[in-house]
Amino acid sequence: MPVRVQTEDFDISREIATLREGNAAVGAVASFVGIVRDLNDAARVSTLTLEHYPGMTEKALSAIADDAKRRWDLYDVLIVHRVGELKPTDQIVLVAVSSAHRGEAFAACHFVMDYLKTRAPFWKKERTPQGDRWVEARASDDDAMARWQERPERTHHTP
Amino acid sequence: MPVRVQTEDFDISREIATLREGNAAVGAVASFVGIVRDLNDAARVSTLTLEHYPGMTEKALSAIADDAKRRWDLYDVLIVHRVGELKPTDQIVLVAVSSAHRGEAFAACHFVMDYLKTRAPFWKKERTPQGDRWVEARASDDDAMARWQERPERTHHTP
Amino acid sequence: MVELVYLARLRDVFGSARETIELPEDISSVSGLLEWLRTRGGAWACELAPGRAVRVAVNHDVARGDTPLKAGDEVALFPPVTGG
Amino acid sequence: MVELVYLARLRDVFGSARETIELPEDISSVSGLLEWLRTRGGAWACELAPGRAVRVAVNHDVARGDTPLKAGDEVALFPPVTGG
Repeated sequence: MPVRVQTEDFDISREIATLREGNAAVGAVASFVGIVRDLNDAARVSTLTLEHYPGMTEKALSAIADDAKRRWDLYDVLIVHRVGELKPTDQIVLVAVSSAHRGEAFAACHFVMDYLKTRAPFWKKERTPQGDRWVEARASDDDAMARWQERPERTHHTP
Repeated sequence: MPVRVQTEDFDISREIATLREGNAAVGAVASFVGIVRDLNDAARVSTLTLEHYPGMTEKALSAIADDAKRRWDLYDVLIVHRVGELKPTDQIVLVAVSSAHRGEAFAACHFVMDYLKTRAPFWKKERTPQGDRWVEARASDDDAMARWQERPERTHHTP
Repeated sequence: MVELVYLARLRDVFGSARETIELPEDISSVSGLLEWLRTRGGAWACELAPGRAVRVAVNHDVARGDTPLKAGDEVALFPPVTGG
Repeated sequence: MVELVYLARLRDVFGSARETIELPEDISSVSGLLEWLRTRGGAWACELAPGRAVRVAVNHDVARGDTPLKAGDEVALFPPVTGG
């Protein structure tokens, strides 16, 4: 199950163990965890509600994972994204990438996060003392994704 | 304890939980796990023995973590490195970096691994069917580290 | 018949999560559909005004203005994504 | 007195993990020490020959040829590192 959307929390160790299972050629696992912050754009956040578009979201995540596999020499890519009501310090998203060497794993993991931020249909609504508000998309996320198009970042072989 | 050298295995989830503990401003944790592969330079590896230089190794790891904190806006850096006898699929090293946003966390985690590979006093000895051999340093690791000196990689703000 | 899906903030302002419409005969693309929806006025005219950041997907694939529409399609309208 | 520490492959080929030596009066730097160790011949001459990749640390800090030495120092000799 390389791509999952779920309300439940996830355990990083267990997810990475499953990702590596049965493959003794894996030498590197790069991973990323996104977490709900108690403060966003200067406002106290008490609850963050994540919505997705069932069907399209899973399809978009799979496409991003496949794209990463085409660009780098990887064994596997895992994406787990939570939806529903979350609180500050809750985990939102896990991306983990396994490969023989670290250069590929780091680049691919970063790439997947940058693409996910601008391409995967998820929306965040924050509850703050000033009321509920939908989080606005950030130009910096578009910039972060754009750099993968300028230079496809074929990393040199760093074991 | 941001830097540890130990014979025991580590649990990624637990280490990251400790790293984040009490800080609800953490929005991003990038991490890397290095793993013993069953094949290295075309030789089957049955055992990998890791040696270090007590005192200097901890000091070198702390210096690398401090360097990362100076270069990027981070909350914390954790480095756990195992020594002693390891087997294929065993975890060797964990680097985890917490920050408000993902760009900093990814860059710093990659930086710490590249520096660790060329600066931290650890040595690997492999047991293969052809006998024991000390692993040779790789030029690609020097290249990987050198790129951080060319461009200090001040990442743009990517939340 | 075309299934329209409104997501996130657009669902809130339109006060509707989905509706099934009979596609007028002269509408054959995404931009035609948006134009037609704008004639409803109010939140529709405002949110779907040219230049507003509205994303459209047809049958779960990202669509553009010239993406063709046909009976049975599922067309989703949503704001720029903010996951991760 | 100076404490010499040999690590990894160098410990194996020298057949020794550490030794305490009386630093000759005319030796005041790392390069002087290496030169002096080379005069032992055998593995010492071979492993410490100019151009070989030997790393030196003085009191747990990376050292260069001109790093000064004084009584009480711990000087470690080791191959390029291969951790991670």
